[in-house]
Amino acid sequence: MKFFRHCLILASSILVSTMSFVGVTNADDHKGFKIGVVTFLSGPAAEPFGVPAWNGGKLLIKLLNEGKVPAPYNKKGFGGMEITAIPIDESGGATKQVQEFRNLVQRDKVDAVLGYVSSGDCMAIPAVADELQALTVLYDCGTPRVFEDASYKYVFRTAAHAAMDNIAIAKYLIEKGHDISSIAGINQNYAWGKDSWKDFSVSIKKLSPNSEIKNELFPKIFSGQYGTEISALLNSKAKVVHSSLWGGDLQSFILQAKPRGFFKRTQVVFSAGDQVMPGLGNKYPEGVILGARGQYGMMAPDTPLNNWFYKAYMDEYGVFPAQPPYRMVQGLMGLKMAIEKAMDKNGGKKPNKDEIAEAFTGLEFEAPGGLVQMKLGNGHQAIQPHAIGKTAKDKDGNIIVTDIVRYKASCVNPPNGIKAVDWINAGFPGADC
Amino acid sequence: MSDKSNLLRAEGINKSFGAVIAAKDININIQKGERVSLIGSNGAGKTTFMNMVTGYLKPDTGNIFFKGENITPLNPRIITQKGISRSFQIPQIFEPMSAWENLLVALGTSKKNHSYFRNARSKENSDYIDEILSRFSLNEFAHRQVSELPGGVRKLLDIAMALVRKPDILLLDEPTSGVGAEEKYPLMDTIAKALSVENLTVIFVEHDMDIVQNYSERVIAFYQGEIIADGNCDNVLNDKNVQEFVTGKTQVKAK
Amino acid sequence: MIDEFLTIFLDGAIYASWLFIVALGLTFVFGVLKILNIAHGGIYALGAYSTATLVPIFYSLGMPDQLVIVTMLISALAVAIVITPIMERGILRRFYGQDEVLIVLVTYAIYLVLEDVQKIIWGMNSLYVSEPRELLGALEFGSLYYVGYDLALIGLAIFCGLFLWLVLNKTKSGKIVLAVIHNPEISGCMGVNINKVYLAAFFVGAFLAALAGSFTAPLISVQVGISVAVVIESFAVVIIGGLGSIPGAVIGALIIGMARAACVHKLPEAEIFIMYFCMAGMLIFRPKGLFQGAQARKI
Amino acid sequence: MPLKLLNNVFFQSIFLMSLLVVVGIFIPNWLVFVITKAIAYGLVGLGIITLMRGGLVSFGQGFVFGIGGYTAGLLGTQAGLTDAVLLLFISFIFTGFVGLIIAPLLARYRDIFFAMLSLAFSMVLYGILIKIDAIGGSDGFVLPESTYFGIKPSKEYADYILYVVSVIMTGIVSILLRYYYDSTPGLIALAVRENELRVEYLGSSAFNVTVLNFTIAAGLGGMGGALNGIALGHIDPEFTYWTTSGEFVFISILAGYLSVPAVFLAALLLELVRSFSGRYFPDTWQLILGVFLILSIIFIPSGIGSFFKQLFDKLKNK
Repeated sequence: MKFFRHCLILASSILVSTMSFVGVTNADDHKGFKIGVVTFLSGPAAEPFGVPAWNGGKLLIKLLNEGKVPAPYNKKGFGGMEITAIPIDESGGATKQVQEFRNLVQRDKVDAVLGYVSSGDCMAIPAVADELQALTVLYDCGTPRVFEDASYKYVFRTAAHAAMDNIAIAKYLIEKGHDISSIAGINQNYAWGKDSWKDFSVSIKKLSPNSEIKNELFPKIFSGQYGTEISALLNSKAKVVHSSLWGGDLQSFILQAKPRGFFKRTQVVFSAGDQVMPGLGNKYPEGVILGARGQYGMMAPDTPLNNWFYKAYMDEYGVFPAQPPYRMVQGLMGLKMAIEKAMDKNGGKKPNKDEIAEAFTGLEFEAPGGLVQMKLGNGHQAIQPHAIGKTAKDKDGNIIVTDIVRYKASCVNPPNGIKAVDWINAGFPGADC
Repeated sequence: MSDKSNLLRAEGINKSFGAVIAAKDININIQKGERVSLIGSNGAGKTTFMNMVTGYLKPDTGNIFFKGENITPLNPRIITQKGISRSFQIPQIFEPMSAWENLLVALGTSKKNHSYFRNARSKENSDYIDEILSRFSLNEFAHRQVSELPGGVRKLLDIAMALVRKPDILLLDEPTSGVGAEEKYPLMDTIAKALSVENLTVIFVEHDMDIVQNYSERVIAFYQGEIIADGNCDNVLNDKNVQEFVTGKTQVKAK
Repeated sequence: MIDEFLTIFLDGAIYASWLFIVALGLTFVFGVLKILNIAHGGIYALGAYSTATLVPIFYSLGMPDQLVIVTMLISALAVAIVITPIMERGILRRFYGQDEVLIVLVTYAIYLVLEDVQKIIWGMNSLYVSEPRELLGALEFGSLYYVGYDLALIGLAIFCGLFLWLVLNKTKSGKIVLAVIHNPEISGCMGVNINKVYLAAFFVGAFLAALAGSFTAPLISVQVGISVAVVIESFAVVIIGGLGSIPGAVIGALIIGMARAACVHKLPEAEIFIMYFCMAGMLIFRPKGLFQGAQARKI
Repeated sequence: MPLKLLNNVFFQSIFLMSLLVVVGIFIPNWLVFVITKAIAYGLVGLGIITLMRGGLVSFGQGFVFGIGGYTAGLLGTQAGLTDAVLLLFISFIFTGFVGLIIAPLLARYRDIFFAMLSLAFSMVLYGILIKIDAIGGSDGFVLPESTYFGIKPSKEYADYILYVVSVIMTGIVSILLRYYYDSTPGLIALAVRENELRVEYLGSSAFNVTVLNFTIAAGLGGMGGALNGIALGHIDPEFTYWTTSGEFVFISILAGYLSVPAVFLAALLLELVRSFSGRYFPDTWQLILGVFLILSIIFIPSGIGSFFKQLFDKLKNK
């Protein structure tokens, strides 16, 4: 009897779960365009990245659906189709994300997935995306390896990878005549931190072979306590300290380092230093060289599209947009352009994923941060122009970014077919500055 | 080592817990087939002696030999495997299981287990356990969960579990304690009957002098960790020291 | 050379002090209630949040600067007062006497709940209260600059440890607690109100967790997710020192703090690994930690 | 005779396996995948239950879960071995072997100490894994697509075939485990849970039984890890993190140690709760999961297995 009991339990539970969620799968009528948006909604990466990015995305989706975005994005929704978005939390590691991704594609039957801040997730998702033949737009993560180590049919990245950030900073330091006779770094102990440091230190060595590398610190991610690291960096007396810390780690590092005179004693460069500015406000140190992983926020170009977006975001949320909302908006705009290009070709029907993928490949579109060109990875990986600046106080005591130098996309990104690290090692052949 | 006729031999055992002396120069020889009872008031050292024989406690000095082999440094499991089993004053049985399963567990790694890595409920094992159960008149309780069983039955089961492996020596720690007066004799009769099948050496701790008289041939009396008398039943129970320190002043009639 | 040694020592001591305050509450609660409280990290975060909320209010009232320490103590106390009845009386009490591992799982569930409670109350934005850190000024050692507040943490840690130790060993109520630690059943029979002792002990543990969060708040950006690292680091401390032992927590925190500082200065590659390395070494050579005696077997 | 057949574990499992295989054809793809994942987690839970029978709970099964996952993953990427059945089997054996090596270190400890030491072991492994860049460090790596006896299934059927393989292999494992539970060491384990010293006084070794249980639990955990890695196509050090281990403990406590199928049901339940709370409450899914954990511990303290047992006993009495 025990046996039938177990059968019954198992069978009924499967039946119940199937039936109760069958509504989810059948409710899908395919009139509009449904996307899954994956970004950090909990954990330490939520406040600096996930939430502002999704704020930007939410705002743009709302305005797109209302048809209130300036040209060339003035068509309602995606080519007239209303956009619905399902937000998913990115925290919990790559393995959990693969599962969430499958749920989005197989259960919610989304038309495309837009997401991923973490490099680990960006490395894990594309393989599954191609396996499930699901259109996927990576909007933020930094690792260059996604399209350097493999190629995918349905996966696109609408933002430049991290090599650009560090190459540009190295160039900036030299152009501005900073003393780079010795450098040190503090970067998180995972792919992002390690790649960033490697790109930066090798670029410096290429541009100024005599500079000496002092400390190379790799604290673990989300450790939050940097007293010891700060002592070690101060002890080393390096002229330039490089860091790709972000979010809470970067905020904590700044808060702990500032009272110890760290920013006065050494030239600090933050490769992704802007996204904590809205939070820290005037607690942000002066004289720091920083990048925003693109021409974003305080370093955004003076174009009508950017001015419109900057104001719309400011009006909605009361703070200025830093890189995360720019990047998600960039992803959404790229997707919109690809869909509408595909619709022009197929006569205005809702395009299928193959048509969108074809239209996306090699696409060029104008985003608030400048012209985005899907040039690398055989048309799947974007390059974009970059800007580096330095913080200062204005006459009211507010922190601003000055001394901005803008770099062409082709000046700080490798050409198609060359791995970023090889390009740096070779001394930037074919850079068009 | 030496004399093989001594099944169990304790030599110069001393043991103290802080200021309390639990064993003081204990020397005991026990022959095969003897029925020995240990008497003494609470704290006299009977249970300590039992715990040392079974390896739970280690003597401070002195050695214990079993079949000529020094077993002092061994742990309870090895000593049990060598052939010394024990029961407990408070029955140590596995509450959520049935009496039958308790005995199956007791079979454990012994040579009596016919199917170690196969289903333990094999025919051979079942037959053997049924036999043990009937020997202790426990058949009617076989498949009841032991936590529901009455005290006397639990006592019997505890002893049966110790017997399953067919040990050479069985140590019974107060087999009749916690059992009503009218049940004591039937219980002891059952135990005696069950044990009589094997040619077992039995050592038991007991407070009831009538039972000591009726069921043992040899008595060892403990007082404050020392042996104050050792010999045949009548002699020991009539010993003046024993009467003063152990049994109280009352004269015990000879059998 | 001397400079570097001094730096390592100071950095290690500061980090160890922080670790110790967190681990002290954890180990004390385990000692008395036999609960390894994973939600300890969540209480730590609540302490940090409550300080980040109350201290700006304190400044807006225009109170004298030195009193900010009192505000920080009050905010830690407030967290302990709110959380203790909910956690100990409301949830954990149902599980006393049950399997210890089951209770660990319950505290894990509470930890998950607390993570989102922080989000619901304070939202996603980070909070900053760096002002108290400027209170004690800065000190210069050779070429190095230390903030007085950081060094004062060492004093706070010593005070907490010593205070708890003295209360336990020199006062009547402390001795009652020790009796309960030793044997709850017998203490209960002798008229000790076990439930009261448990409540008090949990309160002390929660207060210490909140206090650690409270005094860490000026150092960090207070935001969602600060608790997860705390759980595992304080866990490592009590594993090394031995569960339930106060001297063990001291040694455990010092070992990890110093080893970590030495690594950052001399062997940065090993830093991420050193905590686990200490833990593994301790497990292999002394699996119950430095200060854990043998467990008596039951019969 | 037919009744006797119905009570035969072997027959029961065959029936249950075929039922699941058939059901798998009719349910949507995502549910097939969720069940496969639940089976992976259930296997680890089964290992913990084996330990629980002996009175121990491991809070560090992420250790063996990770070893199993990385074994399958590394064999796939480094040695080009992609046969799912073989990978599951090798992971089972290899992780069991690792378990056998560390079991003597752990088997001396009980209760919370055992739980915490096993947790510490898993954290040490976590520390090592995030450090080794050659195998992806903290990012982990992607596994090659699986084959089955030399055949690579087409993409539409890959999920279902893995599901069938995992159902069958789990069925076999469950049958073997049932036999183990009914063997002498399996029974002694239950006795160890009650009264370890008495077991020693009966001449059996609680230590040996614990080592055996731990080894089996390790093998099962390794197989679960391998299945999880193969199903997801990706593994990372998160497999060994303490929060992952916490989920395994939860599954086994939710299931109770009385019934094997209850473990898989509990795993499925957890998967569904987690997945749907993540889907509909992306901001507060941890809160929902936490409350779900607390409530289920309060209301079904001895597990689903006992819960259903009571329910059916009541029905029978009516």
